[in-house]
Amino acid sequence: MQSKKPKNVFQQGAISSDFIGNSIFKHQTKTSIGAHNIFLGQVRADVIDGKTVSAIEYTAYEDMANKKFHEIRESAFEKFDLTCMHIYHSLGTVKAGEICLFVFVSSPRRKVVFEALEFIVEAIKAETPVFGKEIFEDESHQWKINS
Amino acid sequence: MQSKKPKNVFQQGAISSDFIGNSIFKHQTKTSIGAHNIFLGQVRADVIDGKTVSAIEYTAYEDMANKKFHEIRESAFEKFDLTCMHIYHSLGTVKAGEICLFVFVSSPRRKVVFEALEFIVEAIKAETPVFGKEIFEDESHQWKINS
Amino acid sequence: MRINIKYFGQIAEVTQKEEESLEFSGIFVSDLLNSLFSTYSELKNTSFKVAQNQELISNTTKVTGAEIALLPPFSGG
Amino acid sequence: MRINIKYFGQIAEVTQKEEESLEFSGIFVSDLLNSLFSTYSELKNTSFKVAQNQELISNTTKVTGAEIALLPPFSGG
Repeated sequence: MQSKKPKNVFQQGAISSDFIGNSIFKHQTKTSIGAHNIFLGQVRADVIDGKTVSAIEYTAYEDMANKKFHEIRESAFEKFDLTCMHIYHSLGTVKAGEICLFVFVSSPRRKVVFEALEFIVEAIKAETPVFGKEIFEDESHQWKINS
Repeated sequence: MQSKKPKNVFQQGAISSDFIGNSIFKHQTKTSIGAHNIFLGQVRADVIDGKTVSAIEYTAYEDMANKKFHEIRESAFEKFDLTCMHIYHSLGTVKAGEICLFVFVSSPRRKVVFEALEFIVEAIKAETPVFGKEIFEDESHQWKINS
Repeated sequence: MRINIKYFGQIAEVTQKEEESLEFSGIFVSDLLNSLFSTYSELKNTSFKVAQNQELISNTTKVTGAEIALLPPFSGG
Repeated sequence: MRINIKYFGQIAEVTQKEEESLEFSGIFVSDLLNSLFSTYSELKNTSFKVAQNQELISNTTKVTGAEIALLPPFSGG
């Protein structure tokens, strides 16, 4: 599953639960896998100064982000004994309750997937130029900052 | 989502990707959640002394196991700021490539789900009386031991 | 004292049954195990833990419960 | 030197555009920023990093590249 060319990690709008279920299904032919670990980022309806977030609108410096996603991918394969790894991130509007990030790692052994998934998610948060605009119910907005 | 009475964690046969996708879908109404983390155990077609594992047949001391799963659940809710937690384990025959364990934790924040998921999966492996019989293609078998 | 004994996994292969009801006149878990070893000699070479009323116990625990289980190494997940 | 500058997120709100092409006669990133600060004074109060040809660089880096981007704090995921 390891490739040398950056893939496009982005998809327009929310990532559906069907897409995730189908992605899990596709791994059932890979019988060397013993453990999968999946991280899903979901948009929270945070209340800030009395206003509720209804959606996040994502933009990205796409070429640089895809390059960074690729670097993260390559270094994860180098550090950890992974069989498969998939990353998907939303662009555009993702409503509260919907999924905006899907990271999926698989390995023969479980210890590896725990370490690898956390490494990858933290690297995505820190290193990929993706920008979230939190849209409130009254259509005002603020720029999201990762903590 | 926290309950005081042990639930039945077991389901007969493999856990399907549809079931997992649907479980993810049901969490999209919970808009305080920001992060999900999912562990899936998949049956490996290990080759042992030239013979390939074609399935694992699971049995359990069901009452004790459900009680232990419940204790693990209670202690995870006490240790970690979790919104939701679900555990499903197969009984009976699960073929190589199919899923036998599904652990799903959700929280407002991501750091919590990483810690909680690993805690729960390790506790399940160590503390629940579940027994896997590895069936080879020639119908001979050996008893699985967790590493 | 009448006790119910359950066998699981590899242990049930040795005993060739999944449970049985036994009359027990000893005090400790170790007494019960000696009695089982004389019936099922292969049990001596098999690794297992003992649960009483669904809690793991040691060989020096008193047998009080209605339900004893012999549990081979756990291998869930 | 003609350079292409891209603005993202909160930065694009300040500049009111997503990219522009500029003639640049300085040497370092800091020279370029000073020139941008004089056009978009609010940029001075806004947090951002600078990328040149898709790699993050510092204020003392020489401007060599065709593509410069001003990136506000990352908030993916």
